[in-house]
Amino acid sequence: MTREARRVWITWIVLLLLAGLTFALSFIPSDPFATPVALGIAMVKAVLVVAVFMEFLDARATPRLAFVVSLLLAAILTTLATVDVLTRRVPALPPG
Amino acid sequence: MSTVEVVVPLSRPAGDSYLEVPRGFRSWLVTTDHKRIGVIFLFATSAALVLGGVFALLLRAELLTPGRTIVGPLAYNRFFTLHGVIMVWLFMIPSIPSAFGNFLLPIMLGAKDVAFPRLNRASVYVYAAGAVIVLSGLVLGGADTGWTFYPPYSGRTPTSVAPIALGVFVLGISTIMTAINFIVTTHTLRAEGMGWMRMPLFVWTIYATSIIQLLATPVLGMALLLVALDHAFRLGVFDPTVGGDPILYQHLFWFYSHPAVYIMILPAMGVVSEVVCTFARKNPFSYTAIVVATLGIAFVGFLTWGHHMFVAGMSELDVGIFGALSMFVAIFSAIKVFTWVGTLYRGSISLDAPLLYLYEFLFLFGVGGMSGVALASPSLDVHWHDTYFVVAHFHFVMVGGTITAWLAALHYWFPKMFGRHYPQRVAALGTLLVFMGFLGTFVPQFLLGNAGMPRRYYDYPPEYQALHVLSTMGSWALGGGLLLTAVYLVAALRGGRRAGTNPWGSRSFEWDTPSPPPQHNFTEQPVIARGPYDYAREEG
Amino acid sequence: MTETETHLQAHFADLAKQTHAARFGMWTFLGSEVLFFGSLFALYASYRAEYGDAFSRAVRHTDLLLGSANTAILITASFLVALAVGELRAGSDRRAAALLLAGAALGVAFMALKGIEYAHHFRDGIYPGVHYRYAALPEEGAKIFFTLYYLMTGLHALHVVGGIVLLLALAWMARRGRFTARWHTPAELGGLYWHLVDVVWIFLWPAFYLLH
Amino acid sequence: MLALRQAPEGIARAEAADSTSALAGLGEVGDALNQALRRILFLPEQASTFAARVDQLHYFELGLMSGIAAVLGCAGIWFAFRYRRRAEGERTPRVVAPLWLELGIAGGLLGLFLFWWLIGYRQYLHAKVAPAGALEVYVTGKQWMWEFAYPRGRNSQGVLFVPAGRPVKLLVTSRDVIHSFYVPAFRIKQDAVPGRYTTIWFQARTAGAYRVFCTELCGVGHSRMWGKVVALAPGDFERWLAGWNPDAADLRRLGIDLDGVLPGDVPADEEEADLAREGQRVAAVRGCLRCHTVDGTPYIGPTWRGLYGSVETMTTGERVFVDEAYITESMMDPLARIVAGYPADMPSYQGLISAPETAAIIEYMKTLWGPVPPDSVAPPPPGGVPR
Repeated sequence: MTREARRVWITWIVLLLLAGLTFALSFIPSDPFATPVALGIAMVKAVLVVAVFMEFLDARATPRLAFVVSLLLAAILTTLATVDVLTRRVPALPPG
Repeated sequence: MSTVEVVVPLSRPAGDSYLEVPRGFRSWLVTTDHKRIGVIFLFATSAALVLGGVFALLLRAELLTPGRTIVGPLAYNRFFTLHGVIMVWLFMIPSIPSAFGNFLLPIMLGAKDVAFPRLNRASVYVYAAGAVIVLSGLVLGGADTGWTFYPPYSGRTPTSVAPIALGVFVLGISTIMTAINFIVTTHTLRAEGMGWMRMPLFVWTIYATSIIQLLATPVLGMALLLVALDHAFRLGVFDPTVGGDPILYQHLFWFYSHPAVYIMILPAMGVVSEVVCTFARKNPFSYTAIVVATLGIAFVGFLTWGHHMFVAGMSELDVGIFGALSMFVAIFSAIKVFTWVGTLYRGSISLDAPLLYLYEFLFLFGVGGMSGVALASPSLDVHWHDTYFVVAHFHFVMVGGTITAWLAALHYWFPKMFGRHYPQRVAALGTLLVFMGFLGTFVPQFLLGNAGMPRRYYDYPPEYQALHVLSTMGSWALGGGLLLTAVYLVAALRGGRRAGTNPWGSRSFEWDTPSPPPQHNFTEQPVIARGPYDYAREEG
Repeated sequence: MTETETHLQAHFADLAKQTHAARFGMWTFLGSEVLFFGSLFALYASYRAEYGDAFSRAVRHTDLLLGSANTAILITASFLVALAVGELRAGSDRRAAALLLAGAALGVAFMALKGIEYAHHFRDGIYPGVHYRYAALPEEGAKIFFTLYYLMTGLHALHVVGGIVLLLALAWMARRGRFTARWHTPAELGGLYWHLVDVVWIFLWPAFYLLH
Repeated sequence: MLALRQAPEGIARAEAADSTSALAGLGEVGDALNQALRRILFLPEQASTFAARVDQLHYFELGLMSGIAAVLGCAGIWFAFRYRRRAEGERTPRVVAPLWLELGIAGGLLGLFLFWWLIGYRQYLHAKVAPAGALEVYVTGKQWMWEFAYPRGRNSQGVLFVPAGRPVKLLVTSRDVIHSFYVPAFRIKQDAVPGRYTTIWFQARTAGAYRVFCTELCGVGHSRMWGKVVALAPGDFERWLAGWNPDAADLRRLGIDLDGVLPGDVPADEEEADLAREGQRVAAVRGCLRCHTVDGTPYIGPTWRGLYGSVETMTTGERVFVDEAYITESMMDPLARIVAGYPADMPSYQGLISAPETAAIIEYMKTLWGPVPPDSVAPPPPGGVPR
């Protein structure tokens, strides 16, 4: 069992635990923090897969830059489209 | 006009250039040589330009008189849709990157070929497949939704929207392949001694264009896939009867389409940088300014798509954000124009055809860019949006900018690609005809836009007719100019004077190999010891 | 011929540069995939902002058990492929081939569960777009939710099918001994693609099964 | 999010005070200059309070940019002459731009552009946020015509009657695809998005008639989807609201030239007009009009008004363009494709109608263009007004 293999095994177990945690948390009724928590855990799992399974950390700088820039642009598209939907002024309701 | 004729004996018999070795038509079909792929793309995109131009002339002919002139409203809507689709995706996007980028990038970098030659060959096949699908849509009658495919109309019209949308999706795949190839080539295959700040400016612009192509095209692919699904199976994500919001489609479409206009103009800027340095025999006024502006356009270009939607019903806050961001991206183009004019200062200028096209580019792209800044101020856009002012703006930037630079590139690298010279005098006449034709066609459209003539109108009130007639006559002159250019260039392919290794006396690296270059670009592996633009006197 | 000559392409100086170029090309391709799915996530976020409560009601009508099982399956499949690449580096081709096959098998399991889930939805009358016939959730927010559900999970499923084919090909190449300790780039790139498919599902799972 | 939603109102309200335009400040000279520039640039008349202000920004940007372009152009041409190549292989000095020059140009231009954005954005907010107490009118775009609905139940087609000198707020929506309500003389435009209300307001300065265009591609009839805005003196407008239906003569007495604004119906030239009349006669003789009405009211068969060029959904769900081919096929083999919702009992006219008569009928159907009388006042968009 080399050092890399051990790292992969540990990551696998952590990922399954996190999935179980999210699964359990989803049963709390009407929890205001449900969305940020679930997304936070999903983010952690994604970072784990990218960092360990995809060996993102020891890849060279330029491939990492390309991937991060694409994530950034996807975030910009999502944010500005959602801001547009949220800040549309609702016109006054028709009189009578 | 003095013609530059550096008498250089032919460095080697013309027998073993990439055009002759390996022989046979079949070798062209399966070639992975980046130079041949560049030439294939050059002829394919030129054919697309001719086809798109035919539709343009039909449109202008129809608008000679209000009401019906040659075709009915449905056919007219189909003509401008096909004119848009063919020109944008079959010509403008691939023209300079895939044709000249493929040919010159490895040579300028001192590499034998691009990073993934087989992927490069695949991009030719995928481009051909996409073109066939789009043309099958043409044969089935073509769509009548405009090249923007706005739902819900694109979902409701029975015209063949799905084939054209899928065809463009496949063309997008070909663009992503080329983009990946060029990015990796620029990073990993630079010759020994070529740091990032010693690369020719054309390589910088192709690199920046590839970044935009890589990151913007997928979003277009998704938008058109949704349009095709909506049209074929009524699977409406943007269909208001199902609760969808058509404005979200516009967000996806313009998230691609604004960076797409920078895909079209950045390579043209690269060509202009090369041409101005060679024909003024001078180092660029500021190499770093052009590089910073190129990367600035590539990244800030992704933030400004909302200025296409000021009146579409977007929230006022977003209009403010996008308006301000659009102003940032404008200064990068302005800096470049100033730097090019600065490069001419204290140069040694020889007015050959490429430089004439360059002057045209500076004037037309200048006016186009400035009308763009005016369009980006929100209150003026409320009046101008979707009128002929916008049509004139983007034709000034696309035709006046990219096609003029494409013609300059064609003339500048013609000796290197085909080993022949084009006729100087006829070329100068060609530039004049193209310039006059262009102004005659599109200046009246600025005025039509001010007068409130909406875009994509088959029929119009009689007061606008005078300007339309002027514009149509201008389009004939522009068509004539391009035809003349095509004729003498094709003739020069065989009949032109043989060109030496460096007919323009340029210091850029692609002029160190014989023309046309051998199959593996260089007789011996080049080591870069100087910058690409050092024309300076020893004492500086 | 030594190890490198067989795999070194003419225009690269050495194998290290060629491998770096291949990985760099793959990561840029993954960047374009991120934006391809990203545009759909942008649509999901915008529609969730517009039809907040309709979406949260609709999430209760998706099959949480099948979704969660699929999450575990894909995480494990991703883990197996990561192990396989490790094995190739250690030089044991046979074990790597077995792991790749196991990964592909889990992919098939994922598709099976996905098929069952779709069948349940079709039985209830949940179809995408205008064909939506689900009496329990008549409002438009639900129509958009399920249209996005089919689009996003469908596109992801297509990518899983592609991944299965890729893993089978890599397993076959590993079994035939085509890979060595120094040169196994195709397996690495296949692994990167497969892990990205897993990452996309990691975000699809909460979006369609948990966030109510 | 509420704060973000109300922010535009705040900005617009504070800014509405100084609505006097800069040029007007110069009095006579300013006005003459304004009219001269407007005529040179082919701009339509400035019929709304908003128009004059937008044009000023237009002249300001145009003037400054032409100045910069002229300087650059002359420099370029002067360099071409002054530094023309005198000898072959001539070497040139290495000149590199000082950093302060590059940053100066960039900073200066950025400041100028952002200044224009500031003016432009404030004017945009001014146009989007209606002052309180504005008259609200519902504008509904429908494939190839405009309908207007007023608060006290009055509605009208194709012509928007408004009081001059009072702010009018438009709530714009669409019943099918995206249209765009554009009045060049008022310099305002607003897309009509199906399923939503979007708003814009204007204030006509004087009584008059102004043209309305649709500026978002909406199908075959997009280039004929015209309308008119008639601004009446407040007194006349009240009379109109009470039910007065002025015809062109009445309006001309009020100094409003209704017909001069836009050309009449499809300018069919002489030869096509005869063919249409012949088509009408053949349709009557052959008994087509027994099942198909021409005024838009549904009957046994689909009505012919507005049918040509529209998209119909067949019983099989297939969508078809009603063009020459479909009409001919429906005459010769009517049972091939039936419009959804209609009985399949049309007799075939194969052999009974000659080709010229078929062409005449089609020509007649083409003239049945234009507004379909509404079955009701402009209903709120599908799905009701969003929350």
